[in-house]
Amino acid sequence: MRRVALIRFVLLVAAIVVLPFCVRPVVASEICIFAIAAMALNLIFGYTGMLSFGQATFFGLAAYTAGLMMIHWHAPLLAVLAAGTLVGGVAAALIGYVCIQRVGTYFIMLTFGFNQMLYFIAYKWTAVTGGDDGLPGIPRPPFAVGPLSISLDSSLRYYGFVAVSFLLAFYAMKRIVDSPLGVIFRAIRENPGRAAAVGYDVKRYKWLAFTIAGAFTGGAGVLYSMMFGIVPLESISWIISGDIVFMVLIGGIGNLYGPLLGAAAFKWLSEAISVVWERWPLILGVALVLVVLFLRGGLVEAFTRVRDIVAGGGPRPEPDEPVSVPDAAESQARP
Amino acid sequence: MSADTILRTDGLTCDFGALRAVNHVSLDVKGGTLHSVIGPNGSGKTTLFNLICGEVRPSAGRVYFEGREVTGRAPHDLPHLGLARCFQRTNVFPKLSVYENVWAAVFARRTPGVLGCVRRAGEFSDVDADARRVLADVGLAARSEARAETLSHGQQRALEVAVALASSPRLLLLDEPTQGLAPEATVQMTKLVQSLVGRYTILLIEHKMRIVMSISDRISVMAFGEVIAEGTPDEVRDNRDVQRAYLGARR
Amino acid sequence: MNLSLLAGAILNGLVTGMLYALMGIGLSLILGLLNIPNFAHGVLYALGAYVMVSGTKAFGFVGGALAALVAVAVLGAVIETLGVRRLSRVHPDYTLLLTFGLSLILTESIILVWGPVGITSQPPALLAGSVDLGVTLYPKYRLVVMVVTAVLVLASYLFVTRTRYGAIIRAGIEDKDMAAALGINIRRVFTVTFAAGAGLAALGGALMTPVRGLLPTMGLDILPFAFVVVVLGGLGSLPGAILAGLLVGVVQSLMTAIWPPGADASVFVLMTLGIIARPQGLLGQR
Amino acid sequence: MSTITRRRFLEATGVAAASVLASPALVRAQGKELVMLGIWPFTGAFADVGPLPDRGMKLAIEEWGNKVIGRPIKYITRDDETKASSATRRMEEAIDSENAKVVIGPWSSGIALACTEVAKRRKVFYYFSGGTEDIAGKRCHRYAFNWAASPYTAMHVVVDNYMKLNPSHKRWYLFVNDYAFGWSVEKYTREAGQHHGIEFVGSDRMPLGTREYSGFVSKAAAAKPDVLCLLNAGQDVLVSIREAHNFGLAPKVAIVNSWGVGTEDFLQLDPKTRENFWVGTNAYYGANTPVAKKMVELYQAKYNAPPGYAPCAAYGMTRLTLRAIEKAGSAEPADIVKALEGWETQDWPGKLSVNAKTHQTVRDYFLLRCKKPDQMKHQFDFADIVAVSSQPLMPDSLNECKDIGSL
Repeated sequence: MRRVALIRFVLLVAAIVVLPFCVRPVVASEICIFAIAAMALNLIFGYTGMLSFGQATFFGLAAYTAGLMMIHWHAPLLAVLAAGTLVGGVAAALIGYVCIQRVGTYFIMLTFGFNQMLYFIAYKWTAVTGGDDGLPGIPRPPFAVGPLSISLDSSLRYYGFVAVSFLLAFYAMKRIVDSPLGVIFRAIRENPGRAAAVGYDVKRYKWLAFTIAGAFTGGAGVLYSMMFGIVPLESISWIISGDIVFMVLIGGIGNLYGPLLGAAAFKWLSEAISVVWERWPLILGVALVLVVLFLRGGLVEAFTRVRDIVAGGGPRPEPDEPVSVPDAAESQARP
Repeated sequence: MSADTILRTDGLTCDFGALRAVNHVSLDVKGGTLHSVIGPNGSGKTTLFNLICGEVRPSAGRVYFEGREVTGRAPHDLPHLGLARCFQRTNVFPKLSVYENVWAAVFARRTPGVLGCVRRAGEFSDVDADARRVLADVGLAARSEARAETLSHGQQRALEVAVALASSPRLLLLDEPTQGLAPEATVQMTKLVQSLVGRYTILLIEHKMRIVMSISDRISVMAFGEVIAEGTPDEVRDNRDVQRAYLGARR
Repeated sequence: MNLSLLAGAILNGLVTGMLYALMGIGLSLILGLLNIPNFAHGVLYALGAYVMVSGTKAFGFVGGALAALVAVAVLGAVIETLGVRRLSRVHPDYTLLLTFGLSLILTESIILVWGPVGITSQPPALLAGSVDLGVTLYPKYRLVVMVVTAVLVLASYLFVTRTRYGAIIRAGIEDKDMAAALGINIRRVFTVTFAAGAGLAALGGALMTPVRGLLPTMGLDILPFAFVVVVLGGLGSLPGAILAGLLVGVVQSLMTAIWPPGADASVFVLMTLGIIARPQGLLGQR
Repeated sequence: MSTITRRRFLEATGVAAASVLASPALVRAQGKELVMLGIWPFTGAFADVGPLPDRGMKLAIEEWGNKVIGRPIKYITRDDETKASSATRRMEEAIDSENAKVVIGPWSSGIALACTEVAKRRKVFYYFSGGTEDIAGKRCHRYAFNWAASPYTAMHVVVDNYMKLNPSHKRWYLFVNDYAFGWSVEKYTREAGQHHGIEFVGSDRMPLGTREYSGFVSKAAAAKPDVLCLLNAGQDVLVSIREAHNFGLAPKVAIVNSWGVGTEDFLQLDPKTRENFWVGTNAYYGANTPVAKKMVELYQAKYNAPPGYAPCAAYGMTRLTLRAIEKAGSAEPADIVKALEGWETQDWPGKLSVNAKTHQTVRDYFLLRCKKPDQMKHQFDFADIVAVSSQPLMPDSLNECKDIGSL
């Protein structure tokens, strides 16, 4: 089982390495950035069962924070990344505390409502955010640790930094879902009442999941702010929230690899088709409808189906990896 | 309150609007016994459980567990105090594996804090050992890797019990463990419950009179939200009120 | 703010509010009965407006409105039978994705059929111009729209609360399994409800064409507000949706008169406070 | 997995990566093809506009026979989705993958301010036509040019000439779209108004894309203005006009759209609602200059309607760029920039010059007065040109472009 996990991880790294040569580095960077945000949503939606329609709140807040720090203080890269992650987490803790008091559609609409309010603040507070024009003139600081300093000026180099950040985030996320938290989150998703009855303070864990997701989303927002030297207003708009939701759904929920596949498919599709035909959303819509009607596990399921056909049938593995079991079995086998 | 009382309810009352679902129920469950609550459908048994476990707030009355008042405590506090329950409708984590269902319940009793969660789930060998012991106890060891939703109904009921046992409670509340089971599975479940007697204090809701009479130490009979009789199986069997209320209502 | 301005703002708010209520009723029924957050509700509204413009040329104003109602209701029935129904046994998130996909397809189809450039339309000559209401001048057409939507809203409400079919719908919202057990063809009820919700949205779009003009993306402009209305009113509660619709419309309109940039934001503040204070919505029971 | 396989795998990936790297994009970059990128809104809030400048740009390139200084021109477009993020991403992607050296567009001022940052960083030639003064102002740099008249000049042309004809109309009410474009034109409308003793009896700022103008129109009506001045864009203009008529404010009160698109708006308005409607615009098809006449003829033959501001601007920018390339004998961005700076020439719409210090194109601005239905000679006979002027020039002290920087 460990071997399978390792092979998967190597394949992931390989995919990340090849990506900027399959699509343009700029698009590849954006795929990785949104994959981090989608991964975060996957934690609260796929693993914990809370569909947030307001992730742009944390994405945008962190992007603005990072932009302002770099413009006004020329803050170094890693400090900005840390600050944005923190801002995302703190904002998610504050907003999440209110949102998790409600469930279902009310929860969704609360996250959406807060998103709209912060969008409005960003829109009106032009002195700080630049409003509708966006926050321009953001430098891209070099990656500097001690005496080492690497310029990230070219698209490819920046992709390198984004890709490493993504892999670190992926590893962190994997550790979270492999930890007891992962089991608890999934238990809450499956049956919140029962999770409480066995002794979990459901709201506290939901809050925790929401906060963690906010921090990851914040990190993604920081990376986004450095992409084009501008934080556009739509980085905090519900359009981004919606995109993140659809990336997770397309990729397949509750699976670690789903968000990356979803982000890649979503961005790649919209980029590739938009160059060919200006009415590209039509094709995107048709693809979505077909996926939903005929391929519901998302791309992860498509993958396993193809693999099964290639491998000559055999039982299809559960799309939902039982994360802790293999490890548990192993640890028992060890002395 | 006598020294070995583990659970006591004191005039527990619950109103849903104009309807009084539970009316001044006072129970006294002794440690190490199996205490059953019987009564016709709608007599307020499950509501009584929900009141004890904090799922529903009582309109009046109090609940004491091991001498400590627990009235209105949040449901998630009770397992930490030593009180666990099973539900009438199978209520497990369907998409988690059988093992994970039990693992989650065992782990809940430990409070490792956020830092403890940085470790991998598989690294908690004591939790793992407890979980496997409980699974063996209820006879599900062989199915531990299966998803809970793929189990047969009887196995799901057993898992339901296992999840409750996993938190090593001092008081176990079982809400109709044999409900909806085929005769074969009912026998299995009865055996399982019997095997728990003595090891755990059990408060049991059950419909099947034969089972109740054969395994209970004490029985409380409820009708229209009130306890109308209480005693040993023999005493209850001979009670006229019980016969009238119970059999009358069943007809 | 002077009296005339205040009166104008409230009237405007009532017109928009009635539209929101009309959208909200359909959305609420679909959400309550089929458990679908219908993301395509906005584009159905837009489609209604476009069919109206083409239909008016062929059949006149009333004919155009009827054409919009019928065409989009039929489309709604088709969407329900061919799409939504297939997903009845899987997680509702997939229907969200389906309706999002449909809204992309339909929006782009509008662009392909009617072109990306916006269209403006005039009210029928009979209803052009404005009347003096004493406190303020007000366009005749808007007054008529207000009355017509109010009648539609009331009729929908009475249909659901007073008729046998409405009772079936309400039973379905309460408990689908039970309704099905009672021998009701719940599937047909689903289809009819979806079609009716779509039709109401389309009619809203059709009536508003001379007021708001047409743009392929007009559905997205109104969709968030329709959802706000449903949630604020209480899921599945029709009086709630009507009350919330009017409330949202009037608040938005008054805010426009006081501080225009805050008009839309005030609606979301209202909703958020509403959910926090009254989790079950204004008139919801659950 | 053993070390050997892992190393092998990495080697394999490296080879694959290198081969992909060496493929078409680089080969193309060494070729002689000149790639011109038109970045236009095909989806999103300005989806209705996108196809129009696309036509204009195509027309200019076709007129050149798809070739300039002996090099074939490859015209590519990208959809900006009316979003700054998509515009910048796709612009950067086109620079990377297609080696685009000349970028023209987009339509929205807010998005242009994002694109100009990319142009600055990637050192590509950038031409934009729009109402924000910042492209050739606060955010100026050597690679970016603005084709539209400066909002200072434009608003003066509108206000000065309108007041000349209607000296008694001193009460103005403003509708302003709340973004870069709206603020720029509002500032200069007020500035120009001062010289004529105009009293601004009210002003409302609304987000672009506002669909419910009734509240604003009621407010405006209550203020009893002589002029309702629209400083908004796109559908907002049309919705405002329609509401003004519904509420009976127009045509009693004149509507002045100071920065309008002309033809396309007129086509969407009923002739009756065009009564007493005044439009200031960067391009009107009735412009009486050789370049304009020829272009209008070509366009009308192809699309059965005269061009409005959008196609004319795209055509004008592309044409001027191509001529600058010919003048420089090079298509390198730096050379095009140098060729344009300080150039005085005849083009669309007529005599024009490019200010070397700010990269503002100094050219004529139009004020139109719409005709009444019974005055129209044919369906496209929308308006009389009341004034054409490139004066007054913006005083240097007002321009915030203090240092245009280096190449």
